Amino acid sequence: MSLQEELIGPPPAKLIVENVSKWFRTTRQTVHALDNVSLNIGEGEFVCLVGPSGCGKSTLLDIISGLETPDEGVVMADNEPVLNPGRHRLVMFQESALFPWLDVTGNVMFGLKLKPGLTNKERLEIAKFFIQLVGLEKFSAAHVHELSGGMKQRVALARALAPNPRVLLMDEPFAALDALTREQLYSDIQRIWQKRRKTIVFVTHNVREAVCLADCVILFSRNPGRIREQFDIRLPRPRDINSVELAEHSGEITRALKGHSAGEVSDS
Amino acid sequence: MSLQEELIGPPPAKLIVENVSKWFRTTRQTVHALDNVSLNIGEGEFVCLVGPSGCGKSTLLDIISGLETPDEGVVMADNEPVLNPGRHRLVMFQESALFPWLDVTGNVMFGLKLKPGLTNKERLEIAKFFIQLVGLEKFSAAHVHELSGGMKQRVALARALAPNPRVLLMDEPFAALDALTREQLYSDIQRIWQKRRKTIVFVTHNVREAVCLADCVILFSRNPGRIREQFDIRLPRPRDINSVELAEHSGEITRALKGHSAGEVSDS
Amino acid sequence: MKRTLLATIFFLVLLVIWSVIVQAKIWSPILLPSPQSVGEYLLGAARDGTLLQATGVTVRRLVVGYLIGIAIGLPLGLLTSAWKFVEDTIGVLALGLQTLPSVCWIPLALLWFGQTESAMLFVVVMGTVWSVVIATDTGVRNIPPIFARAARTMGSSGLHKWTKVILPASLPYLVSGMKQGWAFAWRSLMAAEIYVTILTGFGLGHLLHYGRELHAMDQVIGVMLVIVLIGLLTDKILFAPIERFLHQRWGTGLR
Amino acid sequence: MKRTLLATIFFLVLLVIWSVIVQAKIWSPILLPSPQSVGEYLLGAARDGTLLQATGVTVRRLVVGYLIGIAIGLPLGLLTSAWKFVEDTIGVLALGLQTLPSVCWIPLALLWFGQTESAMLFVVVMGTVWSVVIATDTGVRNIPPIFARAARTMGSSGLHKWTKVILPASLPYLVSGMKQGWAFAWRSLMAAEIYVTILTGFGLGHLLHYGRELHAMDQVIGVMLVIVLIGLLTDKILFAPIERFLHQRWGTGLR
Amino acid sequence: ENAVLRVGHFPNITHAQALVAHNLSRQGKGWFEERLGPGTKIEWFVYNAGPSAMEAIFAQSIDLTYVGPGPALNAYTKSNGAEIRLIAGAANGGAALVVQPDQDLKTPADFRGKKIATPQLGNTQDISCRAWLTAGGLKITQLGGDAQVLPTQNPDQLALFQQKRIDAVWTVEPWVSQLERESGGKILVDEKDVATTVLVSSVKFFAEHRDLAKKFAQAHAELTEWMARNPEEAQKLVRAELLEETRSDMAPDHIAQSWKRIVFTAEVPRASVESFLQNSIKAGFIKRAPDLSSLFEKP
Ligand SMILES: Nc1ncnc2c1ncn2[C@@H]1O[C@H](COP(=O)(O)OP(=O)(O)OP(=O)(O)O)[C@@H](O)[C@H]1O
Ligand SMILES: Nc1ncnc2c1ncn2[C@@H]1O[C@H](COP(=O)(O)OP(=O)(O)OP(=O)(O)O)[C@@H](O)[C@H]1O
Ligand SMILES: [Mg+2]
Ligand SMILES: [Mg+2]
Repeated sequence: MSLQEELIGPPPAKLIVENVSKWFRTTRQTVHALDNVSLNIGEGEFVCLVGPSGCGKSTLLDIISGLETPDEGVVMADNEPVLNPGRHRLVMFQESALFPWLDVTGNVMFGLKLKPGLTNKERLEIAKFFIQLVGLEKFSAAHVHELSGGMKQRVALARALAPNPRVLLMDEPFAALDALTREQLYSDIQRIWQKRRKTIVFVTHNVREAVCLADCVILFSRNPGRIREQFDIRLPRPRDINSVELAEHSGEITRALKGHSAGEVSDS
Repeated sequence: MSLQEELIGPPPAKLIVENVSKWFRTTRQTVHALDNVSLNIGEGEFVCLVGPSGCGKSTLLDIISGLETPDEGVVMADNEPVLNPGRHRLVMFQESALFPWLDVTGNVMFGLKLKPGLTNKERLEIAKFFIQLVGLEKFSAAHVHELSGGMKQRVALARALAPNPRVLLMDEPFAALDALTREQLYSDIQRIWQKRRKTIVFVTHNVREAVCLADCVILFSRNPGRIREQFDIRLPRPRDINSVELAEHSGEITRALKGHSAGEVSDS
Repeated sequence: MKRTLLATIFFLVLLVIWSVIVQAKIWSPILLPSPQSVGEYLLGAARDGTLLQATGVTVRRLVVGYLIGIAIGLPLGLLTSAWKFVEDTIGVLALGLQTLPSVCWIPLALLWFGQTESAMLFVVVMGTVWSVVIATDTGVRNIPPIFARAARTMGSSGLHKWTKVILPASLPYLVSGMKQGWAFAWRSLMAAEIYVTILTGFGLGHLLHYGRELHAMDQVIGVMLVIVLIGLLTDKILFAPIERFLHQRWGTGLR
Repeated sequence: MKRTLLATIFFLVLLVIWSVIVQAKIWSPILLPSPQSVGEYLLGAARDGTLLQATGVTVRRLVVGYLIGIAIGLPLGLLTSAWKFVEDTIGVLALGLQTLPSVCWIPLALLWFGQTESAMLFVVVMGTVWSVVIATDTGVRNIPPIFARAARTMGSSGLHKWTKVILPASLPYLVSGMKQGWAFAWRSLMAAEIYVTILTGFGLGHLLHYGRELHAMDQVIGVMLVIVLIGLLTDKILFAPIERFLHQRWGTGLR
Repeated sequence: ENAVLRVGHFPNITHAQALVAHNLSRQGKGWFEERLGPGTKIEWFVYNAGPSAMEAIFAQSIDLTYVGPGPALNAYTKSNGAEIRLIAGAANGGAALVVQPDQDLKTPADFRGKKIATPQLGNTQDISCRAWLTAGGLKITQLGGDAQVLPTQNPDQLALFQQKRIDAVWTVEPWVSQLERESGGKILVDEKDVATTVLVSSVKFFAEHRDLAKKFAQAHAELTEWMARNPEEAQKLVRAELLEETRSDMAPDHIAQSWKRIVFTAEVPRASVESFLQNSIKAGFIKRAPDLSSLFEKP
């Protein structure tokens, strides 16, 4: 398999989240993190989750990945219930979660090594490609603690993209990046995703980013975490984040966001 | 001292960064993190640092705080060279850096307990005030690992604000927060800062945020980290992040950012 | 429930294997007594007070010696991790002395303290303190530096930094070091009780030693069981709750 | 340079204090020999080969016993941290048995292996393995869970997860546990050499024991110095580089 | 005069005098206390091996102790006669060579290639064993030779003997009896007149309280005689004291059986110690013959 073929990869998966609820119980309090959340994500669809801090977005990703089990409801991937995490549903965490015992290349190679059907040479080639994509080829042998915050996030991004999973769950992957690097990555990544489509669930606080990337933006509210509203974005791709249409859509969503949660920030 | 008086606090400090250079040397490579950076920050001035990922912003904050020593140049606070970190120059780090052995209140109290001239009751009162400010009063007894990413950042923010230092060095303090919480905090914090002025150096990737808060936005470039351009923002306060004037300024800075670094992301 | 049951079955199976080996008479009953005879010994010794008294004496010495060991070792370990000079002197000493068997300290103990409880404590402390020093030192060195950095910018330094930041941050390491220190203390005390005979108390080490001398293997195995039991109880009462607390606080310990 | 100098001065001062105490004749010279006589013993024993040979024998046993202890203890520790059933059985055994003094294992060793090298190894292994089990278990439990979570979503599970994630993530703990295990191995071996006399090799433990039996305190202290020296060398050669490597990788160990 | 004497001994049947006296002290009928004059107090210390007892003498923790002649001679040699004096004998005999019942071992020559356990390298039985084998024409070195002399702790000998991992044991009571009782060992050599226990004093005590040392030695001799006349009562006291000191019971018939092989005597065992010294030198454990002239002191 050449790098070219590898870029096409396996087909994306269909995800169904059915009536999922989740409570976190500690001795002090019980947090109702998710309340009856249902989602239907088609094959190759790109879904963005947007919502106030602490509304359960990360928790939902954990549940979809299989890392956490919901207290109620189920998650189905390709009509199979999700019971365990696996390499077909890869998570890019909110914290960079890089392995300090590996260098940058080692971190990016980690998931690749678990992917069958590749020679080690191909793996190295793919790793190099993605390290270059995130602009870190000069730091390919650096230790994790020597990287700046944004660099760590880019390594985590490369690590998540490299194994080309069928489902990608990304938790604020661009939060620590400057606008420029971000825009560069939007276009690079859109290009790649057009070639090898996958199902993506993406958490962000940047509504423009959501509109630029997603087929569907889902708005969460908090206490308990619930789906408030859903926006289908039917703009042609590739999209330019600075375009007027995009700004219109994002304005609409921002208004919805503010309308819903107006009282929440001050009262919580 | 009542909470009211405490809100006024000690006078802000003047910061001078003179020809600071910094190299990180490892066995593999040498990174020229900062090259001959000079800054002159007046008492009570609010300065924003903006620049591409890995350009040395966090390193500069470390040097100003006294945590790192520059390889060349000096940093002067109130005409005294900075040799060690101290409670008058408080840093809010890019990672949340909360103490896992303390709960939320304990973390916010940490810096307060090191501040002389307060009774424990006053300290607790101040801590409560800031925990409420960041909207976490329901989680005041929660452990750090039970918080969501944005909640951790808000606790770190409260911890940094509570002791009311003369200089506050903040590294992307709002990166993990949703737009709404963020806007709420902009106005709350601007209100507080108007009462008890302090010198602030603030790193952000959000140019609008920079324009909304700063007296002066400093644009960095990378490889090595250098100051490229400086923008004075003379808009009246309090500023509304959605205002047209603000958008104009931020457009100008964004253009400068893109112009300067156009080739950088792809070539690096 | 199921866990307890499985574990109980496991230990019952061990007991049965033991019985079967004894029944099979591969080894003379003097060398390998039956579970029953060990049980009888334990019952008898418990009834006439020997066991309780010996356990009391030993545990008292152990606790005192261990606490002294920690009271000395912990600060020393902090010092070695903080100052290069202490690291190069006390730290080097600790590294060398921790491998010394307890028996080496006995002549010195006799010389300095005569035949007193202090001599015994000295041996236990010497057997414990160096390993505590090293565990503390290692623990402190493995703290993520961000904690100390954050604390320093908030004005924490000197004693405050050490007690409020470095020490709690290294707690997960320290507890693991303390557990090993506890084992060292036990083993040193057993050696001390065998070699330093004093009249102020007859401990489990003596029981073990004389049981062996007189080929009372039921006594030897009985005392071993008591030692094992005390080890387990200490863990359940002392260390496990601390670890559970830390895991809860840190959010670790889950799989 | 300055560090070495200061440390050298410190140890010279210790030597001088020792000399002064001996000169003052507070204690019988049989119990506290002078540095000179210890030096003479060491020189003599080094020249006639006794010391070298005994050191060789002991170090060989130590290394073999220690490696076996780790080879058994490390996987067991991983198992106890992974499976509740193993935790409730082997884990509980390890907690109890780690406090048992080495002397308890000697009857069993002799019963099973007779007076052979294997008996000696058995004692060393039993003295080491339980503490390694516990150190590994504690280390694994203290890993930040995010590492395992990240690995699992990338498809790592089973053996791969354990060898490529859990093990390296707990390395800072494991190394600290291994250091303590090394001390346990030494102390157990000394006990074994004192209690199990065999003719296949005369080790440092025997030298120590017979030195004490024959009131040759110069020999006892000489051998103690050799043990301390070996402890230091092991640290410098084996553990310190590993720790330095880990600190570099993790970005820890700075103050 | 309120003198306090600090006396050491082992919880071992070969230290029977001390066990008896210690038990009487416990009952408030102290043998030595009565004979050393009113107000005298005896503090008893228990050791489990010679070196510890001798260290206690060196550290001036005790004044007098019952101990084997081997450690006493070692201590004397090491200190060039400056620390201890041998003031009385206590027990002879009790040591024996026990062989496997099913092996035809009769003369030293039969031991070629065999394994013989002794309690400690260079102790009384170890030296006797080496001397006996050498006298019988075998070549014995410290770590090998024609037969293997294996120093093995007393408690471990029984197990190894039962498993037939060793062919013979040269040891002392109560282990000799135990080997006989538990695994049918046969006695081949019985050392009736070799000293097993002696009474030694620290030089400091001897010089400063010669009168007390003298009275103590006398009382010790009287006690020895009393034990010869009342063996049953003595054995009872020994058993009670052993139980007190070790919290482990020793069967009365085991004590009686051991008792038969031991000769309790206050006679200074000069000849035995001297021959032990000669054998030690021959076996290479003592490099230079010390001057024994001041070891034996009659207070
Ligand atoms: N391990 C846990 N224990 C207890 N409570 C938890 C735990 N993890 C999350 N929570 C709680 O669940 C709620 C949702 O958390 P989650 O991390 O999903 O939020 P989020 O939407 O990702 O927020 P953010 O945008 O700040 O990252 C929060 O109130 C948080 O305190
Ligand atoms: N401890 C270190 N060892 C080696 N190199 C380092 C270290 N800390 C920072 N660097 C390097 O210095 C450069 C600047 O890092 P810094 O963290 O200051 O960047 P930054 O401007 O804060 O970036 P970001 O926006 O991504 O946080 C980077 O190239 C980084 O790799
Ligand atoms: Mg989150
Ligand atoms: Mg940074």
